[in-house]
Amino acid sequence: MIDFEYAAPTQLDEAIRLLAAAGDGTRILAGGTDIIVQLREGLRSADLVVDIKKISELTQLKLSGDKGLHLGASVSCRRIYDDQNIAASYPGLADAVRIIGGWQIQSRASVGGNLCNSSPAADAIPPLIAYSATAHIAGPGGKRMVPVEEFCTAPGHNILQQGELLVALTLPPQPSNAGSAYQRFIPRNEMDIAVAGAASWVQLDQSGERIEQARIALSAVAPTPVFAVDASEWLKGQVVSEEVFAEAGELAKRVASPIDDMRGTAEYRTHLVGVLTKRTLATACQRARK
Amino acid sequence: MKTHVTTTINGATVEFLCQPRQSLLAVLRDELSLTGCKEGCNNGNCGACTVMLDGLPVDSCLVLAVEAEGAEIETVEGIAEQGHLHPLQQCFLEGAALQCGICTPGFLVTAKALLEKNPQPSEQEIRFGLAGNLCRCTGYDKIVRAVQAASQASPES
Amino acid sequence: MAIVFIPSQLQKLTGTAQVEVEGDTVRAVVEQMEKQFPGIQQRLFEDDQLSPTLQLSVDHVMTRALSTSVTPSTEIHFLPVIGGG
Amino acid sequence: MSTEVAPDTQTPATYKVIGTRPVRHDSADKVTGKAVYTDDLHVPNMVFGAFVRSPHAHARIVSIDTSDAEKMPGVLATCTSADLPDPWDKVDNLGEGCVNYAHLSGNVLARNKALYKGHAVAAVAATDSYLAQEAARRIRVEYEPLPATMCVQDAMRNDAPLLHDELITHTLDDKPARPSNIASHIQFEKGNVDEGFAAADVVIEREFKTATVHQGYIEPHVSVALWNEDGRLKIWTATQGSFVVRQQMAELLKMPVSQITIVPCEIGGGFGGKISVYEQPVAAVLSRKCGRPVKIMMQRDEVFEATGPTPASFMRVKLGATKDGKLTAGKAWLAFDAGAFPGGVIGPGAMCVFSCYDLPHATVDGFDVVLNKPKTQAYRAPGSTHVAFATECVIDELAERLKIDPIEFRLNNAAKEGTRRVDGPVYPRVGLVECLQAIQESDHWKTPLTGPNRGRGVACGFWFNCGLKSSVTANVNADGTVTLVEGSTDIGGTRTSIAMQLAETLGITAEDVIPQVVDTDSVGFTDVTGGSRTTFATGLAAHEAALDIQKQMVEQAAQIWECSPDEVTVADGVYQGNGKSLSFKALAVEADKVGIPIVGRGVVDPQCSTNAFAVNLVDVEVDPETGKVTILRFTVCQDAGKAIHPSYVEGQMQGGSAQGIGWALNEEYFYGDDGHMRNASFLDYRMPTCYDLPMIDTIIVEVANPDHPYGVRGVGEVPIVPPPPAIANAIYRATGVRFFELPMSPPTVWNAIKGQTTGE
Repeated sequence: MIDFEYAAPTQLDEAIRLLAAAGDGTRILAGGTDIIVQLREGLRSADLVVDIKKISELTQLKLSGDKGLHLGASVSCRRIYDDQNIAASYPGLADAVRIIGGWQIQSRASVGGNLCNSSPAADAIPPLIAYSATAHIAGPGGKRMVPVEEFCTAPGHNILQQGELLVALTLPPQPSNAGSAYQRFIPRNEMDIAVAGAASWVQLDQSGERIEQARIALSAVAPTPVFAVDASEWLKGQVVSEEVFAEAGELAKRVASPIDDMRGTAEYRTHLVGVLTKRTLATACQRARK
Repeated sequence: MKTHVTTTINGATVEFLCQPRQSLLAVLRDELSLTGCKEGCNNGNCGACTVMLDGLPVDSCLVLAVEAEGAEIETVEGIAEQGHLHPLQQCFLEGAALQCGICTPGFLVTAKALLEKNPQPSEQEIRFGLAGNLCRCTGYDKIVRAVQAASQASPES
Repeated sequence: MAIVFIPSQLQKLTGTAQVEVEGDTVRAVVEQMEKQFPGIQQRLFEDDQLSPTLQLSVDHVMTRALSTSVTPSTEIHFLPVIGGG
Repeated sequence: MSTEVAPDTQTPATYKVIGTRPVRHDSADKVTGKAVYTDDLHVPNMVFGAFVRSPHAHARIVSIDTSDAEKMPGVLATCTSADLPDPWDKVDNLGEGCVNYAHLSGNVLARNKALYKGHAVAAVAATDSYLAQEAARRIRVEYEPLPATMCVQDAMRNDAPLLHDELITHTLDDKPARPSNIASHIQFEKGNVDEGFAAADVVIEREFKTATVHQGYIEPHVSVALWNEDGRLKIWTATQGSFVVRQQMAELLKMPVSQITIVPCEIGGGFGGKISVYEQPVAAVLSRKCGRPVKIMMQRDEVFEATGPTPASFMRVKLGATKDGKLTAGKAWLAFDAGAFPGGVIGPGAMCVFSCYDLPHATVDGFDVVLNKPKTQAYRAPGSTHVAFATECVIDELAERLKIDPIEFRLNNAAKEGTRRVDGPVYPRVGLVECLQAIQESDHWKTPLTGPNRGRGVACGFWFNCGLKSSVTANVNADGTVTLVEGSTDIGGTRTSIAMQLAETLGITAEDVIPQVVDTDSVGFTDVTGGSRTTFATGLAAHEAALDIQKQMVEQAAQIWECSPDEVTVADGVYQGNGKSLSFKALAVEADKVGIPIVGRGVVDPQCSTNAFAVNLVDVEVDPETGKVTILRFTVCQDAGKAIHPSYVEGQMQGGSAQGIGWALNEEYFYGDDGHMRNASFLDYRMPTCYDLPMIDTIIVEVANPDHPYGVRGVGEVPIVPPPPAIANAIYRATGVRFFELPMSPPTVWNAIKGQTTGE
């Protein structure tokens, strides 16, 4: 590993200045659980590493009834699920951050980092998409907001331009009759990369028997995490039942275009999309009724 | 070019110079002679290098040493106090919860953090909490039992 | 004298699976076998010693020592060497 | 309670130390981070080495240009195979299997051809490890890629690319005329197999495949070498056997053993994988060339790609039985992958395939096959896990077909004292029957398993265990304690289990023994910590040393008490004579004042297998939608002969079981079409975590080994053997599908379940 320079700005402006001034050898360090491995293994290189954990805007974690969840880009997984109100309000997100690596990884890894690393198999991205989360980006040209489902563009690539930085993610406030869940399939029970993952978010009607809104997102089955739009649309107005969940799973499979690799065959991954969609819908509906 | 870092390790202020590319693990072991944390995989998958960083267990191979500026670090060397083993250490000994011993420091650091957060964990909570630490010798049975024994021995219970 | 269990791959030399052979030690037994079944010794030995890929089972003892003494009831087997983890 | 000692087999409780559970002597070091492992060493003026490794699975090495690297400031030396003496084509016995030094040298640094991805081609030493890695990248190697062969069946074909142009199959039969990738063919025959199958009412034949797996020790291979100006070489290293490292170094570097000292540091796991040398000779040569101590530590991907995993295999096993449940005949055809050089573990595999059963008629053919993967090595009961998977699955199917309870069927046919093995020898007293009976008596067996998608499986396993050479000396101290000096690397607490045998014999406590593992200059020759031999053989040496001490103590007592040694008696550590009586400790204090120092000596070379059997009972649940298998309950029963320190015996049983479970369910080398391992990390080579396993219940059976004063058998290896077939048999009962391939990973299980429901 070639040595690099290290900077830990405390102001957002300063960080943007640093990022904009440097060349494409600049890497952002949040939890470091991906970037340090990538630098060590020569998958990426760096002249300058900018540590963003000392910028206060990026470490904010705030839950409010009217604004929803504000999640600073460098907030660790651990802080999210340790906050019982947040974990209760956004259980689908809590499901994901509890299983990203072991405890040691969760102490450092951030949801923002998980998004910016833009792995197709990222665990935190499907729940963000399911929750209709927004990415808040700052750069030399000012700030912009992008829906999370439009953030990733290819494995390891995203819409961030030179000098831009993810500042925060916001998740809309959750009505009481909404529920969500994330599940991934891995051969072990921990410490693994998803073979396939699915997040489901639903909002039920007053009776709790009918689905008013639904959003399903998938990981590890396409070049980026994907929003299963047809399955999500179809669920609107459906009565909660195992058959409906299974049918939604079948529809979700249509957006899967996985590859064969050491983690699973395309056929197996596509099949898992159906299973995980069905299972996460069931959990999401159950949670929505509580 | 080396960076000057001031940090607290096991309660004492420590200063060191490091290259930005050096991991906290490398500095603890190579510069500060705190060789209790071990390198098993150097990419965050085995937990042998676990230390406490600002109150949370981390894989020190996935922390840059420069990030330790102003931080509080605890290592396995800091678990026993004034010549007395911590109850967890004692339970590891009495319960034969180690064989080759290379993973033991990492397990102790994580287990101590677990018991401080959750003094009476269930077996599944222990297993989930320790899933980031690999052991190849014991099959984990005696490690889990040692943590259970320590949780029963702790004053909180 | 000893009872030698002939490895199956050498039985075309001996025609049988077991032979009783004169000799007080394993070496003497093998040398005697060679007289009866010419060519057998070179399959078992290398540089006048037991082939390094082989070991002996002499009754219950696993050994490579050709000096091991034998009695008329002794069984000699030629086996591959084994390692352990 | 996780542990029971099966009551019928318990030896009378006449021991004071043996069978107790003292805290191990090195434990305070190991729970405080003070224990010194090799990578913890910082030898003054030390520099760092790094390897250049082949990016190709098979390639001719056209040229190696080290000049750019050598020009870098801070780079001190480079090394290629040209720096190693010309190897001799000499096959040597390392106590634990044999090695051909030409092959070993060629594995340490490739000569002419790189034979697998990751094969070391060159190395460099520099003042820091980052610089060494950068310099390694600047060493330019020109390769001419060659077609690679990656699986046993392909490598055995006549038209397969040859790894070694002159490799002629080693066999006792007529040698073939042409070279091939088949390094050896061994064969056993017992009775008349055709007659045996003719007498059977049911015959089942199945084909099995298992994947390459790694021992997975957490500590990477690491060594520090110091080649001094006086020509002496000192190596600190993580090894299972310091004397065997010395022997390999002497042969590879063509220097006398007396010029080499090996210092065994604490070792972070081995399981058979830390016996062969890898980085040690390279660190030595680099040290010679730069005049400074050189440390080389492998990265985890190097450990996976370039050390010695255990073979993949292809096996066919056929068994026949009569209606009343008696096995009549067995036939096995086994091909194991040796990796890039001959000398895999086919020998013991072939010897173990039917070792649990009394088979009147059988043939076994075993093939050692070279291909473009790293040279395989032992892994805990090497070869036996593979073949047990095959045999125990067929046994289970036979029992089912015959409608006989799987344990009863095994009991009907179990090997016992007097059973002639298929490879020839007859078993002495062994404990398989007792293990099966103990499982039948267990709470686990008596508790029915209920619920959908669940199944229970059983399987047996065997491993020889070996004796081999061990030396100890024991010095009686002025305070009546004893310092025990030994050469056996302690991986799982053997310092203590050996010290306990010395203590028992002398009538002192385990705490009064101070065991020390020392370097090769400080103790007599001792074979590796492997083959489940250490507690047995080095324990035997400690027993001998204790008897030697006792004899000298008697003489000193006689001197002190002014009587003849014949008048001194010893019982329970109390010496009596001439009306006087002193404990061992008190007598040692007195003897120190008047007599010559008391030093005991124990040297042994027991030449016997201690014959270990284990039986597993396992309950699983299979998720029919994903194929994922959860282990619900796991019991391992094993004949320990005598459990010196029961906690350590349980620890071996539990650790071996966990490795067997990993092998069964998820562990495998996943190769791409280019011959590259795709999962060379602990993330993707999926060893079980804490969260993947249940408690592992143990039942220790004690059928005393007649060849040891305390009845010890080895315990370390056999527990890895039965888990794969036990789990396969359990999955069958949960799903109705038989599995013939390891690992039984979720996609494989799902595919099979799907195939069953769709009739594929």
